[in-house]
Amino acid sequence: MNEQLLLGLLVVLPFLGFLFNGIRFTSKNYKLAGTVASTASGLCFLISLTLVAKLIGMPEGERVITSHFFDWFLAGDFSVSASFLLDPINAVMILVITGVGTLIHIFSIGYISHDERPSKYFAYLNLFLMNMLILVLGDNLLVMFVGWEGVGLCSYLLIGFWFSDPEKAAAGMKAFITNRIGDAGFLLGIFMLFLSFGTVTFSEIATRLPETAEMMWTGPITLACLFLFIGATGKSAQIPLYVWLPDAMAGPTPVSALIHAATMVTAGVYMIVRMSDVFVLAPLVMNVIAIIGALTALGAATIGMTQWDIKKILAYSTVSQLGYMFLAVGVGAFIPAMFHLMTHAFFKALMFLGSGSVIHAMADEQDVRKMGGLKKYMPITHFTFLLGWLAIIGAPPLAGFFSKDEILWYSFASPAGHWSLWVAGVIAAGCTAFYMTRLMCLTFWGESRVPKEVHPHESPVSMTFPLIVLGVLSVVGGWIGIPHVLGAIIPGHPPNVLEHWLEPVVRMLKPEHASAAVEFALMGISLSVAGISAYFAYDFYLVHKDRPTMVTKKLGGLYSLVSDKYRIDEFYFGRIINPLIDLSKGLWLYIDINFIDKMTYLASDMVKGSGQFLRSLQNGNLQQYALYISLGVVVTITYILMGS
Amino acid sequence: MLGAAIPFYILSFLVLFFAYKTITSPNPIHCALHLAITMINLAFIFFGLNSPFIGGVQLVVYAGAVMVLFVMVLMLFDLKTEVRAFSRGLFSSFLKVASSGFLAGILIVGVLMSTDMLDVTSDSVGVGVKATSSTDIALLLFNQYVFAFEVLGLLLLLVAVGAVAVSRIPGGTHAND
Amino acid sequence: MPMTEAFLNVGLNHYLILSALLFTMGMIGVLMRKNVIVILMGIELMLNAVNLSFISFSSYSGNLNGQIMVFFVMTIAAAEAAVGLALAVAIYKRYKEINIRFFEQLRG
Amino acid sequence: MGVDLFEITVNLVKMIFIFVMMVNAVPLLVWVERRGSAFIQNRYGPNRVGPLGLVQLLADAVKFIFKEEFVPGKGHRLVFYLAPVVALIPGALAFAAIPLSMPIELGEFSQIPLGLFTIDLGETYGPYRFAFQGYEIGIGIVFVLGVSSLAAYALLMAGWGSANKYSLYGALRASAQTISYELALGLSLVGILLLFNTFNFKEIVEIQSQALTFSFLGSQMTVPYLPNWGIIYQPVGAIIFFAAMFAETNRLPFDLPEAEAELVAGYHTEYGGIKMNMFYIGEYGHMLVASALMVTFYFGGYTLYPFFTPETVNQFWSETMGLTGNPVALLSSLSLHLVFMVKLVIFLWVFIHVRWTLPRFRYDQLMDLGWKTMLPWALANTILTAVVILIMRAAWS
Amino acid sequence: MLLSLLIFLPLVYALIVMALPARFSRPVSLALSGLHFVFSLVLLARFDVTTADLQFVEQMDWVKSFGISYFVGIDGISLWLVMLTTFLTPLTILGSWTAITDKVKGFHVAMLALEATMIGTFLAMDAVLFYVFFEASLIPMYFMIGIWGGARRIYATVKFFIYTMFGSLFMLVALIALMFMTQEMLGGQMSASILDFYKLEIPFVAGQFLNSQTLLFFAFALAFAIKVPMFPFHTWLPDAHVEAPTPGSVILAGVMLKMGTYGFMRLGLPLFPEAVEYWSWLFMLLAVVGIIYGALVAMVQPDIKKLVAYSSVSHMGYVVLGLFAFNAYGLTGGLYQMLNHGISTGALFLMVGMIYERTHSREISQYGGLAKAAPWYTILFVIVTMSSIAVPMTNGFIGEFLILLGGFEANPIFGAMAVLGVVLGASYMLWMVKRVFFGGEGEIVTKYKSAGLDLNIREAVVMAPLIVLIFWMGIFPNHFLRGSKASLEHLEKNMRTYELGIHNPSQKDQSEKYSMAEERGE
Repeated sequence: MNEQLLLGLLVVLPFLGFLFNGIRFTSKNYKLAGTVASTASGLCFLISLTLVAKLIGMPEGERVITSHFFDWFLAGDFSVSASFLLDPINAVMILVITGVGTLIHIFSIGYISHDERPSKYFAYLNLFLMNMLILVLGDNLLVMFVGWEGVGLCSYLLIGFWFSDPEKAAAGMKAFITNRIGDAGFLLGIFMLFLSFGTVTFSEIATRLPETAEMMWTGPITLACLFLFIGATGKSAQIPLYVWLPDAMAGPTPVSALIHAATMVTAGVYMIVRMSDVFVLAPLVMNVIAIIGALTALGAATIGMTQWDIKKILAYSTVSQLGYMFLAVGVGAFIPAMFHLMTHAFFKALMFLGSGSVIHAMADEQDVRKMGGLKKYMPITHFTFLLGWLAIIGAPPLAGFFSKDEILWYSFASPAGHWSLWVAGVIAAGCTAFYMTRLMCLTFWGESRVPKEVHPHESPVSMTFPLIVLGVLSVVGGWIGIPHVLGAIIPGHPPNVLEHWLEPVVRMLKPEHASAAVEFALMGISLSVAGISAYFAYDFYLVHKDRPTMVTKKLGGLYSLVSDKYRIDEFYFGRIINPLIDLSKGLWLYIDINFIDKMTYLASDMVKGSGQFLRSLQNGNLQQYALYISLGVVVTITYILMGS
Repeated sequence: MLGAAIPFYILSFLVLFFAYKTITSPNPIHCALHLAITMINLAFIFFGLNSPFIGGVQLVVYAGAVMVLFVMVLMLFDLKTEVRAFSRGLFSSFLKVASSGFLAGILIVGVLMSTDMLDVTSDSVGVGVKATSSTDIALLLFNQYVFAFEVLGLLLLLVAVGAVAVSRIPGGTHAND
Repeated sequence: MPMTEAFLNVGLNHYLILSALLFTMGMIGVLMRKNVIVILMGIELMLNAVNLSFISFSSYSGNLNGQIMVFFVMTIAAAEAAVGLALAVAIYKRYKEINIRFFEQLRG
Repeated sequence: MGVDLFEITVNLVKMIFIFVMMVNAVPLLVWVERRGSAFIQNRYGPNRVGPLGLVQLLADAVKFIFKEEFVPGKGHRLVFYLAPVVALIPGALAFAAIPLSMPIELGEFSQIPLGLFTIDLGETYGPYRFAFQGYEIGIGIVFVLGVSSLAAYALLMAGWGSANKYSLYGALRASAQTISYELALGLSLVGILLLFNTFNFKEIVEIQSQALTFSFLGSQMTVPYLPNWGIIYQPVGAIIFFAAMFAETNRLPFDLPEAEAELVAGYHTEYGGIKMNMFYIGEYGHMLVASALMVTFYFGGYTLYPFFTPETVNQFWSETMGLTGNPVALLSSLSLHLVFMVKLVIFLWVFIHVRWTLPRFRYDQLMDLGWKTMLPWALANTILTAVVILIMRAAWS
Repeated sequence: MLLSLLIFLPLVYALIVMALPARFSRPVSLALSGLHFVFSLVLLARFDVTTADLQFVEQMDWVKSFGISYFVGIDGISLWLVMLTTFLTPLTILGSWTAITDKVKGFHVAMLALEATMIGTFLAMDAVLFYVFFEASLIPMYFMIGIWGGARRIYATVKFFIYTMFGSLFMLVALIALMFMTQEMLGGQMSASILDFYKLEIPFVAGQFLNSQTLLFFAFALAFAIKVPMFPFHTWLPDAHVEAPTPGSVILAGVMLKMGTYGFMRLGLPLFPEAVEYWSWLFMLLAVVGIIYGALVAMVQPDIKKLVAYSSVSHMGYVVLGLFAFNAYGLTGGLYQMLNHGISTGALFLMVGMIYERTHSREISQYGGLAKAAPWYTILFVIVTMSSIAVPMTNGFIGEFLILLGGFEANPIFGAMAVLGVVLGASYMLWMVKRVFFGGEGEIVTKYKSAGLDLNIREAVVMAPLIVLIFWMGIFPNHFLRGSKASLEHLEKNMRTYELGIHNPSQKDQSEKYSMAEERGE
C-alpha cells in the first residue's frame, strides 16, 4: 500500500472512530463504543507496524517517508502544508502511541463499563489518538502545533470528563490554561524560528541550519529554543508549569495512563529531540533544560514521597520521570531520552492501569491509607504492578534500569553534563525507589485496611490483559537499548538497537572520554542508593510503622512544605491568579466604568453644561432676548461706525 | 417755514410725550389710550409729510382697529393698575436702558453724520397731495409688489385662523361648542 | 444763526431723529415692561417709528416704495398684534395675569 | 389753512360753524325723533313747551346742564370724563371733511357789498377758493373712515371708565359691533372707489352731477334723463353700506350696546346730565355723517342732475337772476347746499323711521349678519364690480 | 448591475416584507435573505482571484459638482466581508425566529435594510457613498437595539449611536478635506472617488502631529477605532451588546465591527502610508492593550453576553494589530480574523441568545451543570469556544497565528505581549464554560431543566453552517485566503504608491475565476 494512504489512515481511522462514537455520544453501549474505538486504535497500531517495517526496509540514513496532503495556508511567503513525515524518531513514538494506546483502549472497555457516557469517552480517546499522531507525524512545526494543541484539548476534555464535579472541571481548565501558557511560548518559538530560517518545516530547517548557524548570531536561535522549551515545560509538566499534571489525575485512570503518563506529556521531549539539531546550537538553553529537568525530577520525587493518593503519587512520579527525560535532553542525551520515554511509557502506563484496576476494585477509593493487603484479592494486578515497580526503581534487567542508568551516565559524562546533575538524578532515583516501594507496601502488602463495605476483586480480562502485556513490555522493553558497556559483558552482546536506529537522525552529544569503569561505578552507586531507599521504605511502612510519623515530626516544617507540594499552587493562586483577577476587576470597575465611561460622561456633561449655560441665556424671558438683540444691534452698529 | 415748523414741533412733542406715557403708565389701559393718541398724532405727521393715504390707513388700521383690539382685550382682562410695571433686575434694567439710550445716541449721531450722504433735496418735495398718489401706490402695489401683497394676504388669513385657534384653548369661551 | 435755522428749517433729519427717539421709547417699553400687552404696544411704537422713517425718506426722496413698505409693515403689525393678543388671551385664561414671564411656559 | 388773515379767519369760522351746526342739529333731530315716534305710535309727543313742543329741547338742555355731576365710586375719573368728549370728536372730524356744497370760488374783491351798504376793506383780497366743508382733504374717504373708526374709543372708555359691568358689556358689544361692521362698510365702498376712481369726495360728487354715462364694450353710453348716481351702479353696495352705517351708529336695530332690557343702558348707564347729552350729540353726529356719506356716495351729494348741478345753478344765478361776480358763486353754493340738506334730512328721517319700526337683533344674529351675510355680499359685490369694470374698460384700450 | 443588485435587493426585500402581513415576515425574509446569499455566491463564482483590481465596477454621477458618484466595486478585501454579511443575515433571521415576537415585521425590515447598508459599506468605492452607507447602517441598528433590546436599551442605543456618530463626523471632515485636495490635484474638478484619493500625495512631516497627513489619518482612525472598537473607545460595545437583542448582537459583532477594520484597510492604510508607518506603534500598542485589557476584563464579567462582548474587544484588537503590522502575514491574518470573529462571535451570541430565550438569564453565577441538561448545546458551544480561543483546526487559529506572526515580525515586543492574549483568551472562555456548563447544577438550570434546555432542530440548523465553516476555514483556509491574496499582496507591496485599477472580469477567461468547483475540491 502506498505510504501516503497509510499515513492518512493513521489519522483518519481514529477520526472515524471519534465521529462514530461522538455522534452517538449519549449511547451507553460501552461494548460497541469500546470495540469500535479499540479497533480503530488497533488498526492504527497495525499500520504503524507496517510503516515501521517499511522504514526498516529502507537503507540506513534515508529512512524517511513523507506525505503531502494539501497546502494548509499561505500568506505572503509564509506557507504551510499539511504533510506528514515518518522517520526513525517518530517511528518509535507512533509505535508507543498506538501500541500503548490500543492496550489502554482495551483496558478502558472494562474500566468505563459503569459510566454514564462511555461512547463519549471513547470518542475523546480516539480524538486524542488522532491528535497525538498528528503531533508526532507533522513534518513542520505548525502541524505539530495542531496536534500539540489538539492533545491539550483532548486532555482538557478527558480530565473534565466527569464535569459534574466542579473540581474536576477546574482541573481540566487548569490543564488547558497551563498548557496554553506553554503553547504561547511554543508559538513564539515558531515565530522566532520562522523569522530566523524562513520556514517551519523540519527538513528545511535542518538544511538551512548550517548556513544560518554560521552566518547568524545565535541569539534568535537561543531565544527560539527557550520559547520552544517553555512550550515543552507546559506540555510535559516541568517546573514551573507542572502544576496541572497532579490535578489532571481527576480524569479517568486510563486517561491518566495514556495521556498523562505514556504519550502526551512526553510530547515535549519528542519535540526537543525532533529539534535537537537546533537545540544543540543553543548550549545555554540546553543547560537550562538540564537544570530544570533535574530540579523537576528531584522536586516531584520528594513530593511523591509524601502523597497518600495513589494516583497523585504516580502523577508526581511521572513528573519526576519526565524531569529525567529533560535532564537527558538537556545534557544532549537525546537517544536515552527517547529510550526512557519509551520504557517509561510502558511501566508508567502499566502502573497507572494497575492503579486503575485497584481503584476500580476499591469502588473509586484512591487513598492508599485505606488499602493494603490487596495482593491476595487481585493477584494479576499485583504481579504486573510489581513488575512496574521494579522497572521504575531501576532494578536490572528491567526496562527502567537501562534507560535511567543511561541518562544518569550521560548527565555525568556528557560534555553538557555535570556531576551535580548526576547527584540530583541519583537522589531523585533514591526518592523514586522510596515512594514506589512505599506505594507497594501500602497498597498491596501488609494487612488490609480496606473498609468493610468495599469488596476488592480482580478486574475482568479486558483489564488484566493490557496489564499483562504492559508488564511483559516493562520487563523486555529495555532490552532494545542496552548500553554498550553492559552489552559488552552480557552474553550474546546484545546491541543497542535503539541507538543504532536513531543515530542517523539524531545528533547526540557523545561523552568525550567514556570510561567503562566510571560508568560501572556510577551504575553501582545509583543502584545501591535505589536499593537502600527501597529498603527504608519497606522498613518504614511494613516493619516499623511508627517511623514515618517519627521522621515526619522530626522534619516538621520541611515535611509539611513537601507534602503541601512546596505550596506552588498556593503561590500561583495567591500571587498570580488572584491578583490578576483582582486586577481585572479593578480594570473593569476603575478603568472601564469609572474612568472611560466617566470621561465620556464628562464630555457629555460638558456639552450638557454648555447647553445649560446657553439654556440659561435662552430662559424664555423674552425681554432678555430682546436685550440680546438690542445689544447685538448696538455692537454691530458701533462696529460699523467705527470701521467707516 | 415757521408754518411748517410749528405743527411739526407740536405733533412731535405730542408723539414723544404720549409715547413716553405709553411706556410708563402703570395702567395698561392708559398705556393703550396713550398709544392710540400717539398713533393719531403720527397719522397727522404723515398727513403733513404729504402721505395722506398712509396717514388714513394709519388711522383706520392702527388707531381704528389694532388699538381698539388692544383696548378691548385689556378691558376684557379687567387689569388693575400694576404695582410693578417694570421687570425685575437692577443690572439688566441698567443694561436695557443703557443699550436703548446708546442706540438712540448712535442713531441720532448716525443721522446727523449721514446727512450729506443721502440723495434728497433739503425740502419736502411732495410726492403729491393729489388723489393720484393713492393711484400710484396702488399701481406699485399691484405691479411691482403684487407677490408680496398676495403673500401678505395669505399671512393675514393664517393669522386669523391662528389667532382663533390659539385663543380657543380648552376652558375658553367656546369650550362647549 | 445756523442754530435757529437748523431748528426752524424742518427737514429729513428732524423726522429721522423723531423716529429714532420714538424707536428708543418703544424699545425701552419692550425691554422694561412686564405686561405682555404693553410690550406689544412697545413693538407697535417701534414699528411706527420705522414707518415714520420710511415715510419721511419716501417723502423727501420722492419715492413711493417707502409708502408701500409702510403699508406692508402695517399689515404685518396688525397680524402680529392679533396673534400676540390671542396668545395673551390664552395666557390670561391660564394664569389670570399677563406677565411676560408666563411666556416661558410656552417652551416645550 | 390759508395765505392771509382773511382766508384763515374764514376757514376757522367755517370749521367752528360746521361743528356748531352739527351740535345744534341734535336738538332738532331729537325733537323730530320724538315727534316722529309719537306720530308712528299714534300719540302726541312733546307738545307743551313752546309751539309744537319745540322749546322742550331748550328746557332739556338746561336740565342737562344743571344736573348733578356724578362719578362712579370705582370709576376711572379721567377716562370717565374724557369718554363723552372723545365721542364728539370722530363725528365732528368726519362731518367736517364731507363737502356740503360746491366750493365757493371768489374773485378778487376789495369790498363786501351787503345790499344796503358796502364795507370797504381798503385793500384787495382774493382770489379765494373756499371749500364748503370744514377742511378739504384729498383722500376724504380714507380720512372719514379712519376718523369714524375712532368712535369705538369713546364707547370703550365710557364702558370701562364707569366700572360697571353693564357699561363694560355695552362697550365691548359696541366696539365689537363697530369693528365687525367696519369691514363690510369698507368693502362696500370699494365698488364706489373702483367706479369713480378717486378718494376725493368732491370729485365723486362732480362725477355724479352728470348724466348717467358708462362705457360698454368700447362704446360710450349716455342716458340723458338719469343722474350718474352711485346707487345706480351699486345698489347692493348702497344697501350694505347703509346697513353697516346703522350698525356703526349703534342705532336700532343694532343698538345692542344699550339694550335697556339686558344691559340697563349699556355704556350710558352711569352717565347723566351734560355728559350723557354729549353722547347723544356724538350719536346724532354719526347719523349726520352716515347720512351725508350716503348722500355723497350714492345720491349725487349736493347735486341733483338734471336740475341742480353746479352748471345749472350758476346759470340760474348769473343768467336768470342777472348777478355777476362773487355773489353768484356764493349763492350757487348756498343753493346747492340746500339740495344737500334736503337729501340729508331724508336720510335722517329714514334713520328715525327705522329706529321706531324695526325690532332689535339678538347679539348672535347681529354677528351672523355682519360676518356671514354682509361681508360675503360686500366681497362678492366688490369682485363682481371689479370684473365688470375690467371687462368694460378692457374694451376701451 | 451585480453589485448594485447586491446592495439594493435587500431593500426591495424589505419592501416586500413590509407589504406582506406580519405573519409572513419571518419565512419571507428568511427565504429572501437566503436567496440573497445564493446570489452572492454567484458573485463569488464570477470573482477573478488573480487580480488586485476592482471588479464589477459601476460608476455614475451622483452630485456632479462635487465629484461625488455612485461608485461601487469589489476586490479581494471586500469580497469576504460581503460574503460574511450575506451569510450571517439568513442565519440571524432564522436564529431570531422565536426570540423576536414583538413588531415582527419591523424587525425584519430593519434586518434587511441593515444588510443593504452593510453590503453598501463594503462595496462603496466613493468616499461619500462609503460614508453614507457607513452612517446609514447605524439607523437600523439603532432601532434594533432601541426597540427590541433589553432593559437599558435606550441608554445603550444612544451611547452606541453617539459614540459612532462622534467618530464618523471626524471622518466626514477629513473626507471633505481630501475632496478639496483632489480638486487641486485634478485641476478644478473635485472627486470623492477613493481611487482618486489614492493618487493624492498628502504632505507628511515625521515627528509632528500637526501636519495634514497625520491629522487626516487620525480623523479617519478615530472613526474606525471607535467602530472597531479599539481600547479606549470600546465602552459602548459591552453596553450595546448586552442590551441588543440576539440578532442585533450577532450582526453588530459579526459584521458591523468589521466596518471599522475594513475602513482601516480601505482608507486608513493606503491613503496615509507615511503616517501609518510612523504611528503604527501607537495603534499596535493600543491593539495589544486592547487584547490584554479586553481579555482581563472579560474574565471577571458576571454576564455571559458582556463577556463575549469584551472578548470582541480583545479579538478586534488582534485584527488591528495585524493590520498595523502591515506585512503580508498581518494583513492576511487581520482580514481572516475579521471573518473568524464574525463567525465565531456571531455563533457565540446566537448560542447565548438561544439559552437566554429559555431561561431569561445571562448571569454566569446562576448557571452551572448545563452540560448535563443540554448536551448538544454544550458540544456546539464548546466547539465555538474553541474557535474563539483559536485552537488549531478551527478558523480562529489561522487568523490569530498570522496576526501574531505579523505582529511579531513588525514589533517583537508587541507580538510577544499579544501572544499573552492567547493565554488569557483561553482563560476567560474556559472559565466561563466551566462555570456555565460544568460543575453542579445551577439554580436556573434546575428551574428550567424540565422545560428542555437543549437545542431544537431549528437552532441546530442555524448552528450547523457556522460549525461547518469553523472547521472548513480552519482546515482549508486557502479556499478563502486565495480570494484576497492578490489584493492583500498588492496592498502590502505598494503601500506608498497604492492604486487600484479597474477591470471587468466578464471579459476574462472563465478558468481564472473563483469557481465553485475549485472551492469544493482543490
